[in-house]
Amino acid sequence: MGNIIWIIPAAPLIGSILLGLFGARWSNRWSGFIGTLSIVISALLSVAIAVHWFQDPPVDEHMRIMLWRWISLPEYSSYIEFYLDPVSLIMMLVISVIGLLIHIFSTEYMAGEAGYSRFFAYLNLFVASMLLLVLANDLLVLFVGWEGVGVCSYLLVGFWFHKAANGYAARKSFVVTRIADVAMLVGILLLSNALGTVSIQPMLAKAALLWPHGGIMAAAGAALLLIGGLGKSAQFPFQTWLPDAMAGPTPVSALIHAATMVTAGMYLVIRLYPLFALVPSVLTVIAVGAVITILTASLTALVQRDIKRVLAYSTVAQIGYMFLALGVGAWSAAMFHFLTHAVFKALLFLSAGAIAMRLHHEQDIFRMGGLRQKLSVVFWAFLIGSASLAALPVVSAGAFSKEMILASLWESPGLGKWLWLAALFGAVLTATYIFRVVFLVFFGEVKTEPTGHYGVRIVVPLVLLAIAASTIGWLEMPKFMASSSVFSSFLEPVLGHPATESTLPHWVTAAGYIAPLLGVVIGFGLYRSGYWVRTAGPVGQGNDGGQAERSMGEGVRRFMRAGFGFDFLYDRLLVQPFLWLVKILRNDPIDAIFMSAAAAAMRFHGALRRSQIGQLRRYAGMLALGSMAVIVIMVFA
Amino acid sequence: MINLSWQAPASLAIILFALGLIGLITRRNLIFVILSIEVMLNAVALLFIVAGMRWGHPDGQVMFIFILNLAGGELALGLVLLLRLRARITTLDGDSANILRES
Amino acid sequence: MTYSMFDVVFYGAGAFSVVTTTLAITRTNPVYALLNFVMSILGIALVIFVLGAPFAASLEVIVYAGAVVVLFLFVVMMLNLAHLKTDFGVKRGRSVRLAVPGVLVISIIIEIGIAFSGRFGKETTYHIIGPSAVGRQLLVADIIPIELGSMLLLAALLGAFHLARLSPERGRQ
Amino acid sequence: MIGLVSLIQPVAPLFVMTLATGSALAAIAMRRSFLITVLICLVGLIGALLALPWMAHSAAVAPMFADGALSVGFAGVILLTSILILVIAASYWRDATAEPREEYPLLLLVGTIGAVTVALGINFIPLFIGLETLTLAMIGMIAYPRWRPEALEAALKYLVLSGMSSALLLLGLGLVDLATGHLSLAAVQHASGTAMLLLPALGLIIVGAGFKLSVVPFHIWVPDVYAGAPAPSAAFLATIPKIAVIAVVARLLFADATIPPTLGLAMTIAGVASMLVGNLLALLQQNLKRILGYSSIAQLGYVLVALLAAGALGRSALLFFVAMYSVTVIGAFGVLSALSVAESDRDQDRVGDIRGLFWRHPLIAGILTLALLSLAGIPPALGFMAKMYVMAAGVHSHLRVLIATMVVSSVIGLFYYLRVIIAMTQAPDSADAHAEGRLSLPGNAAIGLIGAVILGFGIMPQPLLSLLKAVFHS
Repeated sequence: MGNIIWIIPAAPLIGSILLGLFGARWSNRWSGFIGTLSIVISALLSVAIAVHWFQDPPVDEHMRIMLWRWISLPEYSSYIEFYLDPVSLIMMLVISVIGLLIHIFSTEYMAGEAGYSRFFAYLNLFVASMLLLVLANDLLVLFVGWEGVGVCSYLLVGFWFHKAANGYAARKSFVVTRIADVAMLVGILLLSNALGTVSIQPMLAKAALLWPHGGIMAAAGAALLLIGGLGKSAQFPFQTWLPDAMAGPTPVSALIHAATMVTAGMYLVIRLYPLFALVPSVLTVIAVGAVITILTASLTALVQRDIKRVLAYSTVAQIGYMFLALGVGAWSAAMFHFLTHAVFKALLFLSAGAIAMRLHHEQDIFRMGGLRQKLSVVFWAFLIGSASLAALPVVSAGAFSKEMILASLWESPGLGKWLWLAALFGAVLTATYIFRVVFLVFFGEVKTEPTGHYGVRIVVPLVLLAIAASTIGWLEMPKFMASSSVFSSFLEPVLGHPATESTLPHWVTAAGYIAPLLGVVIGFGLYRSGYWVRTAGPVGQGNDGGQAERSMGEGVRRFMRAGFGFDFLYDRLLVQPFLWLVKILRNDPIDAIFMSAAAAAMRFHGALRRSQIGQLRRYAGMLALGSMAVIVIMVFA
Repeated sequence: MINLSWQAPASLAIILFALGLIGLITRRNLIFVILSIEVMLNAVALLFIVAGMRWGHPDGQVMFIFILNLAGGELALGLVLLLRLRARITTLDGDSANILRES
Repeated sequence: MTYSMFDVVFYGAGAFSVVTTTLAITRTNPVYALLNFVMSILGIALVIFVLGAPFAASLEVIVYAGAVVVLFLFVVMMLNLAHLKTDFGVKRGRSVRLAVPGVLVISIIIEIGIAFSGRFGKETTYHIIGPSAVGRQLLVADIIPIELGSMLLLAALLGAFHLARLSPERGRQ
Repeated sequence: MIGLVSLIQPVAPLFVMTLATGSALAAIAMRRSFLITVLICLVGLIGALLALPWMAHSAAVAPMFADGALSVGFAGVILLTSILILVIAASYWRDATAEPREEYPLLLLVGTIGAVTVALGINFIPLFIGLETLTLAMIGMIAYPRWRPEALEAALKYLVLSGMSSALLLLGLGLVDLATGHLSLAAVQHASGTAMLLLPALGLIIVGAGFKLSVVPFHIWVPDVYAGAPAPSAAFLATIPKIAVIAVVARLLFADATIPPTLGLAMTIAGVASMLVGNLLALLQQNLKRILGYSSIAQLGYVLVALLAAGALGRSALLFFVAMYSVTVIGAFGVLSALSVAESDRDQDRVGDIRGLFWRHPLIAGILTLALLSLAGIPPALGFMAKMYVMAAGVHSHLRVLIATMVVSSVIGLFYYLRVIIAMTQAPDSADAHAEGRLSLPGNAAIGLIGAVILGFGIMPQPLLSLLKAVFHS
């Protein structure tokens, strides 16, 4: 079974090449067909391999499929080789199956767009690169895929290139991740230099053997790779690119910026977890960074006008949860949250795209409303997705994965309780901001009248994803419910036994379930009191909410009227500090660092350019000066 | 008795070379630029003669002949380029031949 | 220290060629410059002769003074350049720029002068290498480079030939 | 007869090419035919390539020529590169029927003779003659479209500046001769440090080599000359003289285990400056030939890293990088010449000209993309592999400053390579309609082959490595 695995990334690659070469001459129908067919092949093969895996797991729970030798240096060699174990199997399944659904969705969503075949060429190329990334057995091959997805992301974010802003967003996402990638490349070189191999499994074995616990080399390698991962996954301090990347078409946001590419950072850490386990300090950094990410991103999501930006910030925050889990060594919890998140976030993005399709590409939630009856399919899809994102108990998949993370946070020593508290608070916020969107978009009076209708290629992916988003959580349930641990026991050969022994106090579990409900209630309360609308902020200002300055008296009045005390509390506790935060973040201090590096390069460019004046005499003079310099070095140095 | 050492003629060659270099860097007129290159090559040729004198080997003169070879070829190409460029560079001002530059 | 006839000729001819070369590169009129250049070449030829290389000296006269300068003069005549007086191109008051190459060249001379004065004593080895020695070297030991030298000339010839030809259809350019 | 063979065999490739030159001249004298001239030149180049192994097994040794595997290998790379350029050039000039174009392949052939001479020579006499033959032939090639003022200006600039650099180089050689009484490379190698005169002499030789390699601070002519030259000539200019000079430098440096510290210092400074300056200058450039020119400055900086990284690793890194560089650069210029019309006033070398190329000629655009990715060192392309090797060699030799610069400059470089790639995917400027060349079959085949090499060996480099090893370590 394993020896056909190369077809899985190769099929989309071939699809992409065909589309690139002949797409311009093909009809849209044919382009869409080829583009989707290639993913169908990958998805079917992935499922077949997975089924086969369950029936007859390979020896040692992994497969290595070597294709050919890629690099051979005296010190080390690198092979083009695929490595399949439960972790990469799950990643592969998610990428190909969700990728397929999004491709199907796109064939209808992108109809009528210029560059239809180009879109599918890029999207296929992306899937191929992503599959290469997860299947790679070797850090260098992984890096190839890593760069490949980066380039595809760049191309797809800038897909509508005639708008200057899109080009800017594409460039920004590329520059920011690229800076992180350089750190990662340095890390890979460091590891290869120190350990003599970049093949992941031997490398990890060697690292565990040679390096002491908490050693400086391990810390440096892990930290450098982590920077690469943080960049790709849009975690603090690299989070700035993801919201801007929403300039791309919505299916792209669903596939790349929600389900797959942005989780590559998490995958990297999981793949290399024995290395990270060597250095608890790096793990602590991950956890603290994740908390910062979760809280800032969730707060920001709370005041966005643009539905896609809300989802983008929520993606940042949810990946923050995955990193938080990684930070306390709860590898399988992170994986599980990745799985559920991929499903429900793809669902949410596709729903948002479906809404926009019918509302003349309107993305402002304050210009929507009352869509519950008009777009009932999308309403249910979005609601299920939101429930899952908010982690509403029992009915949603997200609840199980988030609960798993919370439990492992509580049980982890040291900072664990504090992390748990922060994560719990984040859960409240999550529910609040997503249900803010739900209420504003689907309830109330109709503000923009929908037009058109949905075809089957829109509805089927939504329905399938919605079913998955509410049921996939049953793979892993807490002991007191059903004692189902299919997921973690599947991953056990790789990641070891999960730390969650059911010794949790009941109130901790209960808190985890109540927090989202509380969030929904807050969201509803503030919706009813009209708080959201009043604090909507100026139109078109993406990350600029919370303009409302309220007097004490008014706050008290609204407290009485709405019957919820949270409004005032919320304003004082969250909005005011948040306004302060927004003021800082508006100027994007982290962004400024990246941009100043670019500006410095430009400065040098300008200065050097002036030397190319075009005059022969001047050139001769410069040549003479250069010769002088060399002679001086030779004679006097 | 001849007591000429090699330092004096070698210095002469270096001085001539330097003069050529000065001409090359300072003159605008392309005729003079090419003339300066000839001066430099000529000076180097002299240096090889001096080397031949010092060591008593004919290699110096062989190199001299090759340098003449080069000087002739380069001169022919340079002058024919000047003829071609004449239409554009009316005063043969090297500074005005700057279509190719960073705009 | 007594100076021989050779020394006198060498220093005289050397000084003469330095002066005439300086004149050649500073004239504004190309014709005068070329005449000075011929003078300088004759001086250098004398120096080469004194240094014991009669063959090279005659080549210097024949090729440089005979061919190179004449070619120059042809072009100057064809371009009718004699009346064009292009100066150094340095505006008055900005002669600082002239100082740059001056400093540069002087420092090159100083550097090489330092190198010259290094560890060498005054040597008075003196060899006369006649035409037959040069000829043997050229045609026996250096036969391959000589053939390659013809390739060098061919390259120049091809280029010059192509560039100088009138364009058949585009007319004169 | 035996005498003749022993005379010819050590320089067999030169002999074959000279023979071809003579035949081509005779053919032109009888009847001007572009096709016949190209074919004769092609036969000459291929014959020379085939003659290389025969030469390598020669019992006799020509007095001023090397027979080491390194030189033979570099000569092979030069010949292969020349063959590719000849095919591309033939397709470029194919339609320029109003002008005599038979001299162009001849100039290319003569230039290659010069380059092979440089690669094989161990004495300053052939080195110098070869270098100057190459230079004069290149001046003819640059100015060949004499109806373009840019080409003439570029040729003039190159003539004057290379004349100056040759004079400086000759001064250095003269000083070596004066100091040691020998004109062989060995004189420099073994006498270094014994005579004061040799230090400035060595410096001047570095100037001469640096000019041909176009490393900072001798890079100043590169963009102007590349931009003015027709695309095939620019391809020649960017590869052949550089490979030839690298061959000489490599022979000098690899012969001894250690590099003299002053030389190392000069090369390190030049390398760091080249990488940074080349990449920074290209940032906002709108002319593709200038971009490639600046890029070549940076690439030569990487070559210096490989040259400085001593040992077997550095050696194979250098060979790999040079092979990658020449293939890639020819690919890029080949695409430009395929798109250009020789008789027009300029080549299709603006970024605006290739806007939307992906939708007009996807294959050509794909190859240009591959070439640019290769220059940028992005994975699927051969350039990534080559850069990897150079970096590994550098890390191995503890060239920290150079490696750090390499990393930083790679990031800067990415920006402009990607800018060009993006331009190819954008909608074309409709206002700027222009004549685009028709593509010829042999030209396309050559470019296609290059594309296949860049991608194929990028993914599966083992065969190329084995080939290089077989050639150079035999």
